[in-house]
Amino acid sequence: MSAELDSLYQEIILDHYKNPHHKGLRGDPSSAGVAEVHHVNPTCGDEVTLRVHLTDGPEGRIVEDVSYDAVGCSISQASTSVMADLVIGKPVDEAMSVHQTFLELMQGKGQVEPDEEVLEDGIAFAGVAKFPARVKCALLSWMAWKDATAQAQSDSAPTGGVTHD
Amino acid sequence: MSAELDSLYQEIILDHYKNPHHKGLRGDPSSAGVAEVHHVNPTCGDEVTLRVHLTDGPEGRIVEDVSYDAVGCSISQASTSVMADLVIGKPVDEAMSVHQTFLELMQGKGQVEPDEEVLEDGIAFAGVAKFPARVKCALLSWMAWKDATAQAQSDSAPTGGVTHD
Amino acid sequence: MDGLLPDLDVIRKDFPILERTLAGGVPLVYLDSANTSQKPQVVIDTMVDHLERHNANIARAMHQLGAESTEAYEGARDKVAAFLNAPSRNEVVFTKNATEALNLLARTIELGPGDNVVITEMEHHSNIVSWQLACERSGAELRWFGLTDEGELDLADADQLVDENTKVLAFTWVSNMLGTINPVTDLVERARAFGALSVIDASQAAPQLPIDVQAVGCDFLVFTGHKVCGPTGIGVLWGREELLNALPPFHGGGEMIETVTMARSTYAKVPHRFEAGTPPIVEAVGLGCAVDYLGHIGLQAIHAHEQAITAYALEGLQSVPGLRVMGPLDATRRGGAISFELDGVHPHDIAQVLDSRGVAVRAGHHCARPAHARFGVQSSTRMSSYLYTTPAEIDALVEGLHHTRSYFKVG
Amino acid sequence: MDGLLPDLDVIRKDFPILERTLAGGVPLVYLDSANTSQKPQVVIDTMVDHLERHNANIARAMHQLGAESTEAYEGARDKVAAFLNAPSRNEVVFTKNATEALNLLARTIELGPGDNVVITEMEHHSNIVSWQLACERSGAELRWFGLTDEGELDLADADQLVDENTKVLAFTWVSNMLGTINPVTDLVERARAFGALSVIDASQAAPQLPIDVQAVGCDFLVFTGHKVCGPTGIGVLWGREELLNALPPFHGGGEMIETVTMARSTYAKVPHRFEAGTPPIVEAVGLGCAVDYLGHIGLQAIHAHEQAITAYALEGLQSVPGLRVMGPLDATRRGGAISFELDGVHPHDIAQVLDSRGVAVRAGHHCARPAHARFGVQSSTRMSSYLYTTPAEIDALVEGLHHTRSYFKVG
Ligand SMILES: Cc1ncc(COP(=O)(O)O)c(C=O)c1O
Ligand SMILES: Cc1ncc(COP(=O)(O)O)c(C=O)c1O
Repeated sequence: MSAELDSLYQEIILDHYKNPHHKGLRGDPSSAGVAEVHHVNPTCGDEVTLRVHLTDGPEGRIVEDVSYDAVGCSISQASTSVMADLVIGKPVDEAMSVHQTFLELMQGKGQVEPDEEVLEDGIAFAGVAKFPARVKCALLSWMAWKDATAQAQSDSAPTGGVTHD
Repeated sequence: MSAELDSLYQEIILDHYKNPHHKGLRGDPSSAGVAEVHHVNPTCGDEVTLRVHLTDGPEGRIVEDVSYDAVGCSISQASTSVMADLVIGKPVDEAMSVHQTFLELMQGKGQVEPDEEVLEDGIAFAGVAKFPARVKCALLSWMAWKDATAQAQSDSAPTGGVTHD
Repeated sequence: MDGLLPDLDVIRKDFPILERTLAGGVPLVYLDSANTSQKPQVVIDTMVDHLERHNANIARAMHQLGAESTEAYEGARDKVAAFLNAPSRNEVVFTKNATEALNLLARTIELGPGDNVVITEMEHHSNIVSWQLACERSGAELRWFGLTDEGELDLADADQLVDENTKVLAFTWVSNMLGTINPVTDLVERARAFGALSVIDASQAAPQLPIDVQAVGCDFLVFTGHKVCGPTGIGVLWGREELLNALPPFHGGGEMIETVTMARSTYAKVPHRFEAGTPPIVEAVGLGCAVDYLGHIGLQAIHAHEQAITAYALEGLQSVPGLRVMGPLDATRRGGAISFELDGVHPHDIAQVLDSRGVAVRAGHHCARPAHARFGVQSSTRMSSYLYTTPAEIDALVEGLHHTRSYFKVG
Repeated sequence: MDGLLPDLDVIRKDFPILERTLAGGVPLVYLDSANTSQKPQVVIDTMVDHLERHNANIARAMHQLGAESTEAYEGARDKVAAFLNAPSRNEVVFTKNATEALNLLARTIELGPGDNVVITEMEHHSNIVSWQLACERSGAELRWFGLTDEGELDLADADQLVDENTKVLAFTWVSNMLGTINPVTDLVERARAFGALSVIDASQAAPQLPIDVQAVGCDFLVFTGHKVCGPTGIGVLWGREELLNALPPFHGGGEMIETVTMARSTYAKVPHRFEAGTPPIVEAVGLGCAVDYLGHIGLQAIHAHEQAITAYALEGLQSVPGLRVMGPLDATRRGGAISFELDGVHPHDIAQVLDSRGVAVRAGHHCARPAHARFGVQSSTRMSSYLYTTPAEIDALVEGLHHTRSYFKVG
């Protein structure tokens, strides 16, 4: 039984839980390229308020910053921290593809081999995929990020600029 | 199996079914002491329109006449015919007590011994009490009669006269 | 006989109740499947296994039993989605029965004065009264297609009935009284042409026809668990995801919410939006197993079986003097429910005599009073077959009807 | 330990699931009964017998199976009426669950602008959102009793809350989060004094307290089958007969009608008035058996057992450092659901560690978000016992909590 549990609560997860990265809302939510969303897990009440700041880079939109306030379990808190680490500084397209990779890992029922190149600390969540009730915890902030990013994109799309969908 | 069936479909019942007594609405529904009701069996759609005419006798109200139009199965048709035979000409109180006796027979699940003195041809329905689905058929017009009689009583109650309840 | 299910004997063994004998030792001849179907052992066993080994509340529970129960419940949703060929599992909402599914729509689709709702004269009461109530509440007008003497929809005045103010066109796929199979795709297209929502009552179709909501193109479709070899207490509302998510909430309670404060709440998306409270969990699990069972035998094969039995029954019934079948006389154009009248004997009395011989049929208006009124009758006798029905059972019915005539000394 | 059920071992044998082992071979310690109760063998067997031998639709069917099925279904109504000490069996309406029963009332009790509905801050979402929606539809005002720090109703401003414009006072008998047992007769009297209808949510009371609707004097009371050892898919609405008959219809469909024409319909009296469509037949039969089972053991004895276990659990839980129980700390004033916080570990994580040891508890807001908000928390961990719970299971929980603290290196 302990082995199962340890596969869920990897050291990396507990570390991020104790010391979450990028926690605490930053920046001005009303400035251009910034969007803020509030997501909840209806089953357990876990919540995240997440702010995304996009800027225009030479080759498209870039995730300038992600910050958040969140209450939730170790899995959801650690996942938020890891997510922020992974997407900040990446072009939106690339960040979306990391999102997709993480999603596939979570929905793989423990059958998907995690790609450390792409997911870095995120590979620690491979064990979560075997606990269907916890998958939602791990995905809460990733879904919030996707939503906020979509809003920031439509919001800040410079007229005549490139739009992504 | 045939014995069971024969206990339901007594000769008397089939006779009344083929040749119902007092069938066909009579009298003026708007005159004093007359009430008409329409009852249906929601399950099967059987219907009866029943008219009761009460008059004042020396010792209280009397069931002067009962007439009806009805569609339904042999049990409901025969029961209506027998009911009319039984109540016409009786004081309302006495008719109500016949009604009560018939009701008890029907709700007795086949355990109640029918009283021929009171129920006359009505004793033929003793077998019906063993068929729960058919009890409603046998009671349809009796319930209609009770309802109509109650209406005719309140309707025609001579001011200051005796009221029954 | 052509078309019968090849392993009919084996299939019958799946249904424990078919072994029953009734009063007087007569064997059961169950010809009331349009009322409710019998349950195969595998459905019963699956429910028992769930109750004995995996019972827990769903979604809310994080423990192993909760995970198992949730997986079983949500697995049933997948099976039903596959059964209907639904594009998304989210479109499958579990209700209590078909009636609740229809009332859910009638309560949540917005209607107002000037709007109209079109139904048909052959609907089950659940698809009539629900809309009557909706029209009373909203001031919308209720209209309906009449029936031809053959028991088909009278489409002659369709152009007057369905118009640009029509908000809903709701109709049964297969009539539970007349057996008529309606031209569903035509009706759906007519609704779409006027921007109306199409609602199909597939309660009688789901047991016996392959259903493909994408091919039919309807907006909503409902059916009920207990007629497809599943348990009572479970029904299905299918609808296009974006339409369902645009409807206001129906019942308020657990699981349908996103967040709740004392003053106000926000709501989840479908399917949870419409599954307030603890859902019929073991019932959904049973239904999932039932549609799998039907799928395994094959809906095409079941349909062929029903048509063969129906043709045989139509022939047998018409050999009884004074018997009049209501609805189409061509087995290929109808489902397996056959309602009839017999001169001189009331349906109750027919059913009673048949019952004394073990033959179970339904007598009454079958919750389709307007369709009975259309044919000038108060009630009728209805036999209805299913995948376990044999030609010998039809013979027993026909013999029983001859006996009924002699018992009541008619003819 | 005083108060425990004398034959606890024998009772446990009635529940097949209690023999289960979970991942890693650990035995099940089921402490999630306030979420859903486990089912005794006799309930399962009764349902199986019904499905295998007596299955048929009710009321409408005149054949022997129909009569047997109807008798079983209506017999269940008698049993539930006796369970509640209802003056008439007609007052027992079968619904899908407690949530549907509450929504039925919220949809059919007439409300308008100027009226108000009073609930409490400790309600389950089903008794909050249903009335929020009713108030939104009607323009009535929603008010609520707050809670004291001890988790009891704050009756200080009761005189301002309930007034002559109050149409409904709806409250839970026992809180599913705090365990609090509310002063139901006082509340009922307060409602009556102002001519308001009283609605009691007995979902958590029915499993563990003797209920006598005549003694309580309420107007309506609801509970749900799956928490009283019955199956899912069935709930009960009890109401005074004349009040129920005065409510307009809820769902339209089969069985709730008196007569139907295309243009309009008339409706049956209760209970059928509110049982549109094929009801949860086998579920009612299972529920009837379940309340008989509870009655046989005795609700007083079950209540005493729950109180003994609860007292023992409160003691054990408070031995865990950093653990805070929400709700009354006196076992005699509460039901058997105990929600708590543990410093430094989130409820999900607690539940997960406990689950790895076979201990099943619930983590989340238990469909009582406002009550959690009142105590400044998002979620909590809840253990809930029932008549099969042993002191040793409480020990396993407490040990598991100590282990949880060390696993997460707190303290
Ligand atoms: C107090 C209370 N009310 C209502 C409910 C709702 O019951 P159901 O989900 O069975 O409708 C519950 C249980 O979930 C409850 O604990
Ligand atoms: C055509 C049709 N629609 C609706 C229903 C209602 O189904 P349920 O009673 O299960 O809600 C039935 C069966 O009774 C039916 O035959």
